[in-house]
Amino acid sequence: MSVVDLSTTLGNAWFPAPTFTASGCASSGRELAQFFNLRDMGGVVTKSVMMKARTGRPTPRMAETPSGMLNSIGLQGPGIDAFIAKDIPYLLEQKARIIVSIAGETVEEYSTLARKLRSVSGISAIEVNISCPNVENRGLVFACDPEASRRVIDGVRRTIGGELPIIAKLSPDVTDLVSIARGVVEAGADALALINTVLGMVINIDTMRPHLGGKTGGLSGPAIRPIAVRAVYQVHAAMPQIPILGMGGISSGRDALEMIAAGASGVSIGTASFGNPTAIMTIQNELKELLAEKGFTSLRQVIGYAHRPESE
Amino acid sequence: MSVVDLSTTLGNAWFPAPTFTASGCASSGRELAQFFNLRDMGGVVTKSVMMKARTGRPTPRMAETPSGMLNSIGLQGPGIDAFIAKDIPYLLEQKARIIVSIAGETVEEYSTLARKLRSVSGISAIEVNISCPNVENRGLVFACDPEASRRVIDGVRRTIGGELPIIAKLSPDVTDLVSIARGVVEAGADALALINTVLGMVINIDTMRPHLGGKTGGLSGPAIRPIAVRAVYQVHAAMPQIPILGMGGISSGRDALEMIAAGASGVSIGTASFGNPTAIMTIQNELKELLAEKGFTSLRQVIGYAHRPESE
Amino acid sequence: MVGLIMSSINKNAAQIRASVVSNKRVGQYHQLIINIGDLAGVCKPGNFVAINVGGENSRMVLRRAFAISRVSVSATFGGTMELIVAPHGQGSKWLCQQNEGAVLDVVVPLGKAFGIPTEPVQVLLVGGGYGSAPLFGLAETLNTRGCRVDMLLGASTASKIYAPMEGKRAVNSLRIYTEDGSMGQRGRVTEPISELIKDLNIAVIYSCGPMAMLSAIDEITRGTDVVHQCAVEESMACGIGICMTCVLPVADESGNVSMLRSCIDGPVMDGSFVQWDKVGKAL
Amino acid sequence: MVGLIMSSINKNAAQIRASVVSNKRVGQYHQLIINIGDLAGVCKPGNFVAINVGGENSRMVLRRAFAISRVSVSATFGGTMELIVAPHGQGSKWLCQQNEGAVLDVVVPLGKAFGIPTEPVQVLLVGGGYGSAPLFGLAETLNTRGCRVDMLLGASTASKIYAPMEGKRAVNSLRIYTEDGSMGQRGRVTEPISELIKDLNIAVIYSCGPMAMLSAIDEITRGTDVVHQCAVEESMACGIGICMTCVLPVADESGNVSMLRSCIDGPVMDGSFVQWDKVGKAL
Ligand SMILES: Cc1cc2nc3c(=O)[nH]c(=O)nc-3n(C[C@H](O)[C@H](O)[C@H](O)COP(=O)(O)OP(=O)(O)OC[C@H]3O[C@@H](n4cnc5c(N)ncnc54)[C@H](O)[C@@H]3O)c2cc1C
Ligand SMILES: Cc1cc2nc3c(=O)[nH]c(=O)nc-3n(C[C@H](O)[C@H](O)[C@H](O)COP(=O)(O)OP(=O)(O)OC[C@H]3O[C@@H](n4cnc5c(N)ncnc54)[C@H](O)[C@@H]3O)c2cc1C
Ligand SMILES: Cc1cc2nc3c(=O)[nH]c(=O)nc-3n(C[C@H](O)[C@H](O)[C@H](O)COP(=O)(O)O)c2cc1C
Ligand SMILES: Cc1cc2nc3c(=O)[nH]c(=O)nc-3n(C[C@H](O)[C@H](O)[C@H](O)COP(=O)(O)O)c2cc1C
Ligand code: FES
Ligand code: FES
Repeated sequence: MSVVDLSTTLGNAWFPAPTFTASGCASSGRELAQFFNLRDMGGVVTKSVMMKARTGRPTPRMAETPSGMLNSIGLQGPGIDAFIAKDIPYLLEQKARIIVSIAGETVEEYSTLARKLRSVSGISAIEVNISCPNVENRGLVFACDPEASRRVIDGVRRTIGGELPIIAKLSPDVTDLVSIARGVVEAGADALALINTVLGMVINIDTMRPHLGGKTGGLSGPAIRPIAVRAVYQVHAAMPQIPILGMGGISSGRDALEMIAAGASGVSIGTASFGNPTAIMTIQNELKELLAEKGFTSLRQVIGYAHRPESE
Repeated sequence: MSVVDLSTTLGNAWFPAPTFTASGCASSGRELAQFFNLRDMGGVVTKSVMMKARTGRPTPRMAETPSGMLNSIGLQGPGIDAFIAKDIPYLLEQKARIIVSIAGETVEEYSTLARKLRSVSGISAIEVNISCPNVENRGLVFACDPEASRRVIDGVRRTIGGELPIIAKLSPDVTDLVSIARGVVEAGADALALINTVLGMVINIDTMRPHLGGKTGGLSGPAIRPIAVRAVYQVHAAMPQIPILGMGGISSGRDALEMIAAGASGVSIGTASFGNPTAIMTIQNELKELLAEKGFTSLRQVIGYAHRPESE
Repeated sequence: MVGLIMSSINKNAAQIRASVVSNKRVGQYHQLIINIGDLAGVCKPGNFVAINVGGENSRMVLRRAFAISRVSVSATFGGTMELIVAPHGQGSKWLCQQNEGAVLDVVVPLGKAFGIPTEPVQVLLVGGGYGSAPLFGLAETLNTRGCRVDMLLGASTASKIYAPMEGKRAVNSLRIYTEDGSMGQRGRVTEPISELIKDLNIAVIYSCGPMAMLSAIDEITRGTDVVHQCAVEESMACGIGICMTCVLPVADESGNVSMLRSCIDGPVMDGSFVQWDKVGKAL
Repeated sequence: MVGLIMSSINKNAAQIRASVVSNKRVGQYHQLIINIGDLAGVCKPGNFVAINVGGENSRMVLRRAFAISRVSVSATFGGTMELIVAPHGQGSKWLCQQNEGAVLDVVVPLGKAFGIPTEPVQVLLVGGGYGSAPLFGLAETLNTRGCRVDMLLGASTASKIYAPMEGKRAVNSLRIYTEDGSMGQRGRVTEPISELIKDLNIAVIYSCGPMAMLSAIDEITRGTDVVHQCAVEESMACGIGICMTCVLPVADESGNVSMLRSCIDGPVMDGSFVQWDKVGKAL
């Protein structure tokens, strides 16, 4: 087999492979390390961390759906200080590349999180999860509000300085994804993460009530892949120079290639890891083989390939 | 088995059962009549008809996706005059109850379609498919634009008079579905149809280009059911008095009950009929059995049941 | 031009549970014999079936279409049909794994059958890959009508030629073409057609195979008196005429082109009406 | 309180392809014997496995968890494990249809095992429905430690009582309760516990079954010196600690309650730390 260069970049961060965990789908990394070496993939995107420890939503927190699942975890986590103290050192020890995902309830909280991370060394990038309710604006999700999205990213950019790449993670539950993407890029995002889960609900036919403790939940898995591919394609068409971390239902090398051809520079894998602890490594290997079969020598050659005219 | 009253109403239109074809998923009705009597289900929702005959989008027009499919038909059809001359008489002859779906490219076109239908007798209701590009506003889909949505429904309401129920069919691809729903209800819609397909894309890994001739397509089938249930639940919570025709991935009696408990007064079945020509009748029978098993004597008892407090 | 008897569509179609009688590998294909009882009696050459794939918990929501290769009625199994299936993607691979006794959900028979000449004429059958499957059953029917049947089969390589021994009895001559020369002559199955039309005084060509092959045959027959009955293969979501995904641009007698459903206005179509250059384009 | 040896988690877990050795109906359950080779040697009572369901084209994306009922090493099959599966929804029904020779994708062994007493004491095992499955293997282990093991099993009806003949050898006494009185005594399995604790001088209760049963046992042991080792069952999306769906409110030594993952900080937990009244509520 010919050698394929799988390396990629997101902003000024370089990764030897384009495969990442999806935020919230790898906990602190320790649990997956039981099944493979964390340093063998592109990198770990950590669970979105908030200022304070959170216990999250009541159970049940999940429902399986056709080719997908709903979750309503509610950002359970230890809070930024414990995270920096415990999780970062572990990941560094494993020689994993780290993208830290942050989440806040106010514009200010995002900036504060960024300030805490500024002095932590060994982080490759920050993913800003703006699919959170904005407590200052009737709980309206930041990512659904162009102005609030911008302000969050602007605040993080100012705090963090010019070094660390900022990846803004957007929600697909919006009328005009491209305009939200443009807004956060103007506000200083170096890259975009697409897509977060799609809002859904399952009603339990036994109780005749919403199944999840949190009533609604986020839909993920192969069911949403066509929505994710469309989102990545649309945004890459509008801003081909902005790197995208694509995700949503990727569970094979074929799926990863589809997302990359749509315009992603890297892919995150979430739900697939629940069904298969070694999914990320399998996907990485399959992707490499597929590229080789098709005669490509580097990943870069296929990023956004689907946008080329038919004749090429 | 005890007798269960399956009858339901959408505005002032009465139906003996809550099961309908989904627009665009039963052609003119003739093709399904090969497999069961059209009068045995709630009613036929016809393919969205436009003013003029249309040839639709180039092929390939479909791609199968995990637990779903994409389509890009592009509203191929014979135009309103041929439709009134040929399809309506056939359906009346079959004693099917008819909901006519209309689609336009301008606010004016919707009104003109309504005018043509006003004098046609034997129609139970009009479904207004506003998930179409508005040629007067950069092709922005009506259903994604609160103001345009209102204006379409307002025009149809004025033209059609007060008799025939108007069902406004909305797209889930919006930031704030409830506000769009409120707008069309204020403008005169008697009922709502939720949800139209979700915008998606599949990239063909052989050609490395978008698979569909129309590039993007509409995602339907079980994959989107949690999105549809959430949409119906949200809108019913906001406007419990407005009847909803629920759809999106319904393929069993269990699925239909889920949608009805979320707040739907009736259900449309689309993609399931492609996999199973008798799906609608099977779903209707399963629903009846489920209701009987649970001790309900009428469908009306379960509409919106999931909104009741746990204690009831 | 010769007159053809056309059958009306889907009048006999039914959705049944049908069990697999046998599953045999033939070259790169699987030959599946499926018990369909009395429905075997109403299947005509050119009809197809639509089968649910993947079982109960399948993520595949759409049926797959397969041409009926042959039907027969035997004392042991009652009415059966034969399918020739290429293990291509996930649905066909699943089907190729179904063994004796497996029960399938089948809608059968579907679509327009091949038109049969009203008088005994010389006909040429052209098959590409598994497209040859329905041609052997057709050959038998044509034979009983007194037609002289010659056949051309083509594929990329030998293992993709499907030409069962019994089937050959109904044909007067059979020539095989492979692109790699591993069986029969090296080349494309369409190469000899022009000459054969003249030499054998062909009145009707029946074809089944890739769209490119059908379109190449149309180019050859265009402007001649030869009738071209081709079985097209477009992606089908429903197979029964309700989804409009399977359309092809087809002209009517007065030249107006419309998008016809290949499942219900086909799969057999008159090749001269199909607008081959407009396939896959917006009209 | 008695001391317990706790095992550390998932150190030995591996993802393997494992074949079904046998599948037998036992009352309303299926007893599945699955070949897991050398991994059988590292499975402890209370561990569970996570299995892919539905096959290659499955629309079910999540694994299903099953308690390991017993492991054994035989000359013919190497290491095997036994599962007791209730055909409940689509995933478990699929599993119950897998026969000898079927190959499963299994992650094994997972989770925290039952803590084993450091000294020979009197213990009571309480099982509800298929929850009895892991208790027989546990009974054997406890026996070898010199513990006296008594057992209570309960279910709604006789066919939901799982109590294999061989299993009973390891227990000193076995009492069965069914709600409809179709086997053993009519009533709930929790009814005699208070008395037994006193009469038999029980040091540890091991329980596995519905959450309502576990919580009822906690109420009985609360304030006593009896240790309650219970195997909880929460919906699990991943089974390996990466999704946070399977959490339960559990207090630590100083009374701080946090949401612990029952897959990795369980399924076996100390019942007195679980905040039963807060399960399913926001903290
Ligand atoms: C009228 C008709 C007759 C056919 N007869 C045969 C036959 O006799 N033997 C045989 O092996 N196959 C036949 N096919 C093709 C067959 O229906 C399947 O499309 C093919 O087996 C690939 O499906 P898959 O699930 O393996 O692939 P997948 O890639 O999983 O298919 C995904 C979807 O794309 C569609 N699709 C993929 N390839 C094709 C294609 N070439 N043509 C149309 N749709 C496609 C599938 O139907 C399916 O809906 C026929 C198709 C039609 C329309
Ligand atoms: C640690 C643990 C041990 C278990 N041991 C056994 C066992 O020994 N024997 C046995 O028959 N079952 C056991 N179960 C339950 C089993 O994992 C499945 O949940 C159950 O078989 C239902 O799955 P299904 O696919 O049939 O139902 P579905 O309704 O299709 O399940 C849909 C989803 O809901 C989850 N779910 C449904 N019911 C339950 C439940 N009662 N508890 C947890 N999750 C649920 C499923 O895991 C699945 O993800 C255990 C569960 C856990 C967490
Ligand atoms: C259980 C679960 C927890 C998640 N938690 C987070 C989170 O903390 N932060 C975040 O940005 N996204 C979170 N997500 C979304 C994923 O990162 C990802 O965007 C989404 O699941 C789509 O990818 P997938 O289909 O591969 O899972 C979560 C998803 C799941 C399923
Ligand atoms: C092939 C196809 C064609 C459709 N055409 C129309 C249409 O003409 N008008 C319309 O309002 N909706 C149309 N829809 C959307 C359906 O009516 C329905 O809203 C959607 O498919 C979700 O339901 P389902 O999952 O049961 O298919 C179409 C859907 C499909 C799959
Ligand atoms: S396949 Fe649906 S109309 Fe032809
Ligand atoms: S099941 Fe995923 S963390 Fe426990």
